[in-house]
Amino acid sequence: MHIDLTDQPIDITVALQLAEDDGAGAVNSFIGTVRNQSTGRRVVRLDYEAYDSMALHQLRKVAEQAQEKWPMLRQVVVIHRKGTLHIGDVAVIVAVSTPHRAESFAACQYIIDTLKQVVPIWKKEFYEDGTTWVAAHP
Amino acid sequence: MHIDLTDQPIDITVALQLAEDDGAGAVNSFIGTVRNQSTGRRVVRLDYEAYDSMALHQLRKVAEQAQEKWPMLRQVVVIHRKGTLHIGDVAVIVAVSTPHRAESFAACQYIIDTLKQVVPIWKKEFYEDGTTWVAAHP
Amino acid sequence: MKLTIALFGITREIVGRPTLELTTPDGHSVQNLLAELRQQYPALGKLSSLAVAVNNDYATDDTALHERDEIALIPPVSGG
Amino acid sequence: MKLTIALFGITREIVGRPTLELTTPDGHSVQNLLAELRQQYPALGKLSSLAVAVNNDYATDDTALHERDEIALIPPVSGG
Repeated sequence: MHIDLTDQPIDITVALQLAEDDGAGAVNSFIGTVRNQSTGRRVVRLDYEAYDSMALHQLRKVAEQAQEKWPMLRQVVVIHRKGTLHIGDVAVIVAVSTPHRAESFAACQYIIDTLKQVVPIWKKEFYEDGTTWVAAHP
Repeated sequence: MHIDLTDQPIDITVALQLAEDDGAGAVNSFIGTVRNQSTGRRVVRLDYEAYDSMALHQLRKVAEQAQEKWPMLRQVVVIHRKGTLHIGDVAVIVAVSTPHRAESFAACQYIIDTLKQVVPIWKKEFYEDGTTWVAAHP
Repeated sequence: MKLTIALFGITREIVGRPTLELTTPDGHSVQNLLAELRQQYPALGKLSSLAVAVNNDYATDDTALHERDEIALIPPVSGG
Repeated sequence: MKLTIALFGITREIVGRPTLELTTPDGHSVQNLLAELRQQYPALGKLSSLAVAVNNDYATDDTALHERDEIALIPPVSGG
């Protein structure tokens, strides 16, 4: 299991190498990048703020839950960026390897979906005409 | 859309770059690699044989079907290797980008699942003590 | 007892600083704490959700707080 | 008419060469072709499946074959 929270650019190639396993024929990965627009507004940049110790603890818990749900999981890699990001920058990568492909999709999706619900990381979007803490208000 | 069938090693980094799109926040990718065992037998190497013109035509059709089913799909990348492969080598990569993540998982899974059913590519496994054309016999 | 509450994201902006110190009775619950903070900072009550973390895990309403706990307010997360 | 049938994978090994030439009546169907080939090469009948491709698409049993068609036998695929 390789879990990281970093203020440096995420190296996708390295992340995927960490997910490889000679006993696993299937690697599924999800990469979240910064889009140029959000709910119709043009995004200039993003700031990601994290509660570091809790974020790492929760990321590890999510990865462990996935390993319990899919015992055939071989490698689990989750790397989340923090700090200032621009359009096209990688915010998060999740990569998992399994012997068979259906489980690689299910486990990867479970991890990113759960991450987005429980990991204490906050995204502030900067538009040409203002800012928003994403999801903060109903 | 970027579709390829190649006897050269697949460059995952390049494939993922082709899938990136400033309007798409989600990139899902599936990488199929050669496992060290198959149905309990130790695999030494694999030969992939393709009916090139039909394989390319069918790969394009599968990608087009995915774009019809998920009109929000931005980029679709499918690269399949042929020739002799060894343990850990990448046999196939499918990568898709979408504005929202659920569709990236669904479209990528649809493409790899359909590819495995319709694209005329055949895998011969070489073990220490014999060979098999995978799936040829009931 | 004295509690130190770490603030992140929009809660840090609402309160105007990264930590908040409160003096409360021993064994004060998460529910009590949230009620007090919402009274003191009404903007906290307008968030989509507001959780409390104790020692890096989500606490429930009836979790009792202690002086040495690492306590944080968790506004709606938006990672990924 | 003369048909040239491309062979791949296990069908190439069963027949022992990469293409097969057959003389058949005009408008011969895929079903007729498969029946003939299975009679000539019984090992083809033992495969999990055996499809025919005409001009790079899967044909159905009643597809009529023509001399200029690009025809191929498609044993069970195993790509990916």
